[in-house]
Amino acid sequence: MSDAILDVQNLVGGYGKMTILNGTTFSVPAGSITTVIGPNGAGKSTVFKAIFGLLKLREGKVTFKGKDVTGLGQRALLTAGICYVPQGRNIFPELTVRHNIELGAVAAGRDITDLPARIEAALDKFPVLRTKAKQQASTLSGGEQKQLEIARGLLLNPQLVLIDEPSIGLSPLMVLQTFNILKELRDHGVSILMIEQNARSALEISDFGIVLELGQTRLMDKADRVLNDPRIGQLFLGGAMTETAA
Amino acid sequence: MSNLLDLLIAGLATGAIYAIVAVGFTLLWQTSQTINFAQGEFVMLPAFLMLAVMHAGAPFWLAILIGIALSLLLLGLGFKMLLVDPMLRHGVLPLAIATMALAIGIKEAAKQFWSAEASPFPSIIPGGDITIFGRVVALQSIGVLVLAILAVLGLTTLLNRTSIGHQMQAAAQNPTVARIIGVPVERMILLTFLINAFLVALASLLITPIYLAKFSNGEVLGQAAFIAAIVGGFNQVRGAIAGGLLIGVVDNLSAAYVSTQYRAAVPLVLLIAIILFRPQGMLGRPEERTV
Amino acid sequence: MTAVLEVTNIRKSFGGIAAVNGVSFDVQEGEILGLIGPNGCGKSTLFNCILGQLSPSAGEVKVDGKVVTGMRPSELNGLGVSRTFQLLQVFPKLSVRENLILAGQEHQGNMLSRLLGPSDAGLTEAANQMIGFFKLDHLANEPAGGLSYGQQKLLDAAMAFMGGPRLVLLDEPAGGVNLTMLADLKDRLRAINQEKRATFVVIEHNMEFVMSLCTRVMVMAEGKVLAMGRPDEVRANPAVIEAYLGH
Amino acid sequence: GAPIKLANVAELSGGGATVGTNWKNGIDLAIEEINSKGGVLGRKLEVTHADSQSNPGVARAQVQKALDAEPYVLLGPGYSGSVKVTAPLAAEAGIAQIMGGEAAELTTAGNKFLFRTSFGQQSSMPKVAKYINDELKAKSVAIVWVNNDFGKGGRDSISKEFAKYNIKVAADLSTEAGQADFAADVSKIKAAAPDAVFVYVNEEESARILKELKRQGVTVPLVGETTLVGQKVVELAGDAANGARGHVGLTTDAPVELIKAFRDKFVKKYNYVPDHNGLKGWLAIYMIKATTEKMGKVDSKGFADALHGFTITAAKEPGILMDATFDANGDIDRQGFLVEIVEGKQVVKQVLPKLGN
Amino acid sequence: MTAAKTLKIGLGIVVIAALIIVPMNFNRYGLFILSQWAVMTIAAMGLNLTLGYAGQVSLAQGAFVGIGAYTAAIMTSNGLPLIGALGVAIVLCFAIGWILGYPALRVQHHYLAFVTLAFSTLAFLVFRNEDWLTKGIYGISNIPRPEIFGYPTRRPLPFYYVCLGSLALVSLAVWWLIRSPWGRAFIALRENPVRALSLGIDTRRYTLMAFAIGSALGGVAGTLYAPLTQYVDPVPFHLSLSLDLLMMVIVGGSGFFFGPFLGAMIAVLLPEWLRFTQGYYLMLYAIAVIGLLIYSPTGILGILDRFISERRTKAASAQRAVAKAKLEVTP
Ligand SMILES: Nc1ncnc2c1ncn2[C@@H]1O[C@H](COP(=O)(O)OP(=O)(O)OP(=O)(O)O)[C@@H](O)[C@H]1O
Ligand SMILES: Nc1ncnc2c1ncn2[C@@H]1O[C@H](COP(=O)(O)OP(=O)(O)OP(=O)(O)O)[C@@H](O)[C@H]1O
Ligand SMILES: [Mg+2]
Ligand SMILES: [Mg+2]
Repeated sequence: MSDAILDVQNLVGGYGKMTILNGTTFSVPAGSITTVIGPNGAGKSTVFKAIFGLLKLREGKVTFKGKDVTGLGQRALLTAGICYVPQGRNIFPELTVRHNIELGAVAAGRDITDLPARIEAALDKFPVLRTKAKQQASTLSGGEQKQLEIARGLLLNPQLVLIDEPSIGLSPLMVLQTFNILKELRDHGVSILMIEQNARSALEISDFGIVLELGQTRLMDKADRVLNDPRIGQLFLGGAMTETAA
Repeated sequence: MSNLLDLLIAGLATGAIYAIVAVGFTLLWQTSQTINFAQGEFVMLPAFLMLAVMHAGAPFWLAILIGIALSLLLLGLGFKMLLVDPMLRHGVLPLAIATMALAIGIKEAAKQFWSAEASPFPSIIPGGDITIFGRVVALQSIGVLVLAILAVLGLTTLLNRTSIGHQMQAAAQNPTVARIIGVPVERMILLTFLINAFLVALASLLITPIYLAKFSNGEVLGQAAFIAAIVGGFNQVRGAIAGGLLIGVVDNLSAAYVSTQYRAAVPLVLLIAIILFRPQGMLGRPEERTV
Repeated sequence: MTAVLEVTNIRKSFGGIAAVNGVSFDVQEGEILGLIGPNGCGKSTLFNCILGQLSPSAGEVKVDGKVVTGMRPSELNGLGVSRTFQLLQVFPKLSVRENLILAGQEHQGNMLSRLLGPSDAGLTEAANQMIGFFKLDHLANEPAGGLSYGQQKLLDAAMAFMGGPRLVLLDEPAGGVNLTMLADLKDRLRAINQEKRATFVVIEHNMEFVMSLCTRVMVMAEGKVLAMGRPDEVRANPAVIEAYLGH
Repeated sequence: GAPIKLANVAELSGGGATVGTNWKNGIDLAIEEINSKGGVLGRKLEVTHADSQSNPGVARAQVQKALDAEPYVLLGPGYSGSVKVTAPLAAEAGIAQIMGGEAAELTTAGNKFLFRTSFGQQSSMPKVAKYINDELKAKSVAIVWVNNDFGKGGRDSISKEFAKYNIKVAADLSTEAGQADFAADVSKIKAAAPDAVFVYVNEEESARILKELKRQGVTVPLVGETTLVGQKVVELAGDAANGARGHVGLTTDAPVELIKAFRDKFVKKYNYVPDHNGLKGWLAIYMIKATTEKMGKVDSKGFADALHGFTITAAKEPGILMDATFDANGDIDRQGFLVEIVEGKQVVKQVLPKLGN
Repeated sequence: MTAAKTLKIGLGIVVIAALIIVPMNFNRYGLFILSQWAVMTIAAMGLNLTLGYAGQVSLAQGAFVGIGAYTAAIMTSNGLPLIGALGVAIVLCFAIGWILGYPALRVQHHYLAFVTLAFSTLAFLVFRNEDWLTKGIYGISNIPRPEIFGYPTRRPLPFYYVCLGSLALVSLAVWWLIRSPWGRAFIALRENPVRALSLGIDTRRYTLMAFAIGSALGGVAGTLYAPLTQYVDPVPFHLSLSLDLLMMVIVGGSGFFFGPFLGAMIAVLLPEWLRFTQGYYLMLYAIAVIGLLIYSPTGILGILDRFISERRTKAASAQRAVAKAKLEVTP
């Protein structure tokens, strides 16, 4: 337990009167990549929202580095070292690409002195953003917008990255590249909690896997064990696909 | 020909007044995606606050300071907490309607607690005229124009060149995401409305000597400014200047050369053409890509 | 076989930069054409030009031999062409079932008969079947805005089939969809393809999905066609590996 | 005895709020004074005020409500349009209506229950036209009027009179209530080069147009009505008002002691100088008082008859301020004045006597 | 479900019966106000169609009421029957509304608000300036009230029934319209026009239809307004009427069938109830409207809607619980 950077205990909550999380419990070992998989509508994104203070919980506790962070504001969580890249499209359409990225650092206020350097580094990781830095963000293609979001999310050098389905809309090459970035972050000691439907590729680079269903943790284990569990494969990894894909 | 020049100058003078009120519309849109139909009343009210303070015996300068402070408190903080907070999430219309009701409320209150009569209001700019190129121009008009230009320059710099400005725009364009990346959305919105409250207090100070303090001033002003903001470009603060001046000038020219009876309509019809031709307004930015 | 869709030399530029730069291809009846390419290479823009959402700077589009360039999307849909979008595009306040009925209703009768006829345009049954297939039963009466990302994506795809289309253009139907569900989706597409002789063009970044579903694959890069061929050919093409697949 | 119930329906909000508020304040002031002196025939007066929002539809509803409560006399409204829509209701109920409208046609329709508190335009405009013709010897005149029922009525009446004198209308300029910018209108006047300008707009707009006329250097005589030469205009326009002249039927600036006293009372209570609508409201109440005392009883049905052809003298009823006679149509006849603004002060140039006595 | 349905129907019958019976011993004022409520409800229903369902902002609904009112005033004071005026008004407003819809194909939101605002101003100026047709600022007085099947409606009560009957007919028609596929297409227009277009929904035609039908209902309201007040002048049809109607739609609950009924009630009746506060009544009215919107930004029916959807999510929650229970026994 002591090596868990994030610990989620018995979360209960949902939208309005509807309960989505039914006592979700898991933990994220420090310095690992942990991937959450599960059917559509299992409550994966909802868990992330709950961790990041965007959903009022009825019960449960979220602990980050041993400290209770349940219900903290986003600014506090960001300064504590957690960042969150949500699912879907999350840009400021009428600002330029560069300004969009810059905004990733506002939570730190004036503490960041090397902002220009960090932005340069981000643009190096995602070169397409550099060529479009002065364009309005709404003109980016779907995949480019996702890259923008990831770059923005990493600007604060977080200790824990919550990232919700980064691969949606990214080309295979970009998925590889993004996963490489995540691996690199892990190698520098950053912990990553990721949701992926592109589960095979994700689990391959992960240390741990979590299976979530109906708002509950069905399984938490080493990533390769999850990947090779025949029942999990049948139920959640599209068992049939493996044959045709080969 | 000389006649035309007179009309142009007069039109610019009136246009400057519209412009300074219109700035508020564009500011609120760009930084909170709200429309305040009580903007005209917001400009009407601070003058009454200042008059009330003067009535209580304070000197003019003190009345101005207290007026601005009250305006920040009522039209900035109060407005934000009471109306904007509960309604912002629900889109433009509920708040727009609430501000229509607010406009009625402010107007009636001014009438009830002050009077239905117009009252003269002292000017911080000397009341005289100056002659430029042989034309007589009221100093007050020049003051209004200068303030309008300064406000637009200042706000444009703030919004486009500073981090605070970007945060304000981010909070408006996508509040949830703004929150996620740590923008203090609440504070940004408050700042927006405080700036607006400060602006209307200044505008009130400059316009009221020309318009006289009267409870109904807001109607004409608010409507003209709303139109000016749209024609200029709703999503760009600088559009307010262009729109305001254009309306002022077109209004005068059409009254002189087309019809006084249809004076109110001629500019509108002309401007519809502009809007249909350039749906984003003269200086506005096209709205985002949709697919 | 006849070409359902013929695209000739389509160009589209934004402020001088060509997003689509002279793309030509055709799709035969009953084909499932995959469309892949790096981010920002112009796939979605190409779709939008074909479907009248954007007007192309140059080029021509034919559906069933008829020139449709410049037609509005609704007219094209009337000709049996339907689509999905890359970003979620459902009607958030309508229920799942209402979304589906809406998607099919313009293909029932005419304006007047729709006004005077039954409220559901006779589509409740068809909508329920679609709901059953996509496993959205428990959500049928929920507003679509409250669905999870993957569920909305499925609904979006389901909507494209409600009108009984001849030609369907799907922009990343698999993004965010659970793998098990995805296998079902693939079967469904195949079934519709074979039973209804419907033709597909599918943009997708999920290679397993594309390679196992499509009969032909077209690769775009920087607004142009880079390669076109059978899935295995394309997959082995070094230029494609370089630009798109990586190693 | 039980209080006498009156009902007032007036423009307390909307475009006519200034008109209606003055009227209401005048009424309240008069009633307060009368009641403090024991009321009418020993009974107190009591009034209910209803707001027509300056909208004829609302006025109709409120008058209906007022009539349902069977008042002694109905007061208001001030806008001629609202009077037109409500007068048939009062007539049907047989209740006298004392109103503020000035449109000529109100009293020509044969309504036996409608009474004015001021000159209708049909009696004031001939005097102005005569002055322009006889004294100013103008051959062409520019007319500036506010485009509502008040302004349009005045413009129509005076145009008719000008036609009689063969005076040419050099420019016919409609303006909007609340208009702030008169540059275009004044430049049109300049272009038309008339011998005189007739200005028929509300006080605030009068002040603004006077300033603009001065700025653009128009020097021909400016003639108007109460709304051009009132104290309010002088206060707002400053020296731009100098030289403006006009016919004043009813003004708080009239050189009459009783009127000055009224004005002082009003200012003391409400803190501002009333316009003629304040006077009208006041007079309406004293008309009721005088008529009722003449009848010797509170008789709603007989009221209209008693007021027709009745002359109220200031000697007997000081509240009426100046002698006034009401004819069979409900029109009022009274002394009038021609005044000019000289160095910020109204100077009476001519006293226009009552028509019939 | 069926219990709820019978309750609803029962409630409906009670309300309708009350609307017919209770006013029988109202005085003229009460009847006038109620008639006004019915007329404004019709106009607001039109706007609710355009704005609430189809999502097209219009600040011109008051102008259409004006066009209807003037049509009725001019025709009936020239001896033509009101029913004829009604027909002319509907056709006229439908056609003008259709044309006014064209800008909506190019611009949206505040730009559309501006275009319709301009139209509203223009209409007012035409009413005021074209003396030969409208008698200008003096207005048209002594507008007769109609005979219905040879039965005169000059008295307030019969005319109230005319207004109420018209409201009933209009309600039925609108109810049919919005539950037809057209209604769904209107909502699609509001929620996501881009997607709607790709589903074959001719957004152009539906936009124009939404404007035209909404405007025609404004015209219907106008043809009743003229004989109700028996006097028509330009002032009531100023922009402020359009704004009032907008307020009714939003306050009642935009996009809800019964929204306009409640909104018109608030806008017409509430100020009347508050009149006892004299000079403060409009202020209090404004505060009440603001308070209501603060409490429920989606309007009065938004409160009800919240309640209903809460019950619905409870049901959905139960379904989930069942699924979960299954899951726990199967593994
Ligand atoms: N805003 C919302 N309002 C109401 N219900 C919601 C909302 N968002 C999600 N839900 C419901 O909560 C459940 C879980 O949603 P969530 O987004 O967490 O799923 P998920 O596991 O992330 O699925 P996916 O893989 O499709 O993204 C779904 O059944 C969905 O219907
Ligand atoms: N409205 C616009 N203004 C300017 N540039 C645009 C606009 N729309 C698209 N672009 C540019 O055109 C290019 C092609 O975009 P498109 O969306 O077609 O890419 P895509 O192939 O679909 O990419 P992805 O796989 O990421 O979805 C991108 O570089 C994008 O930035
Ligand atoms: Mg999700
Ligand atoms: Mg794309």
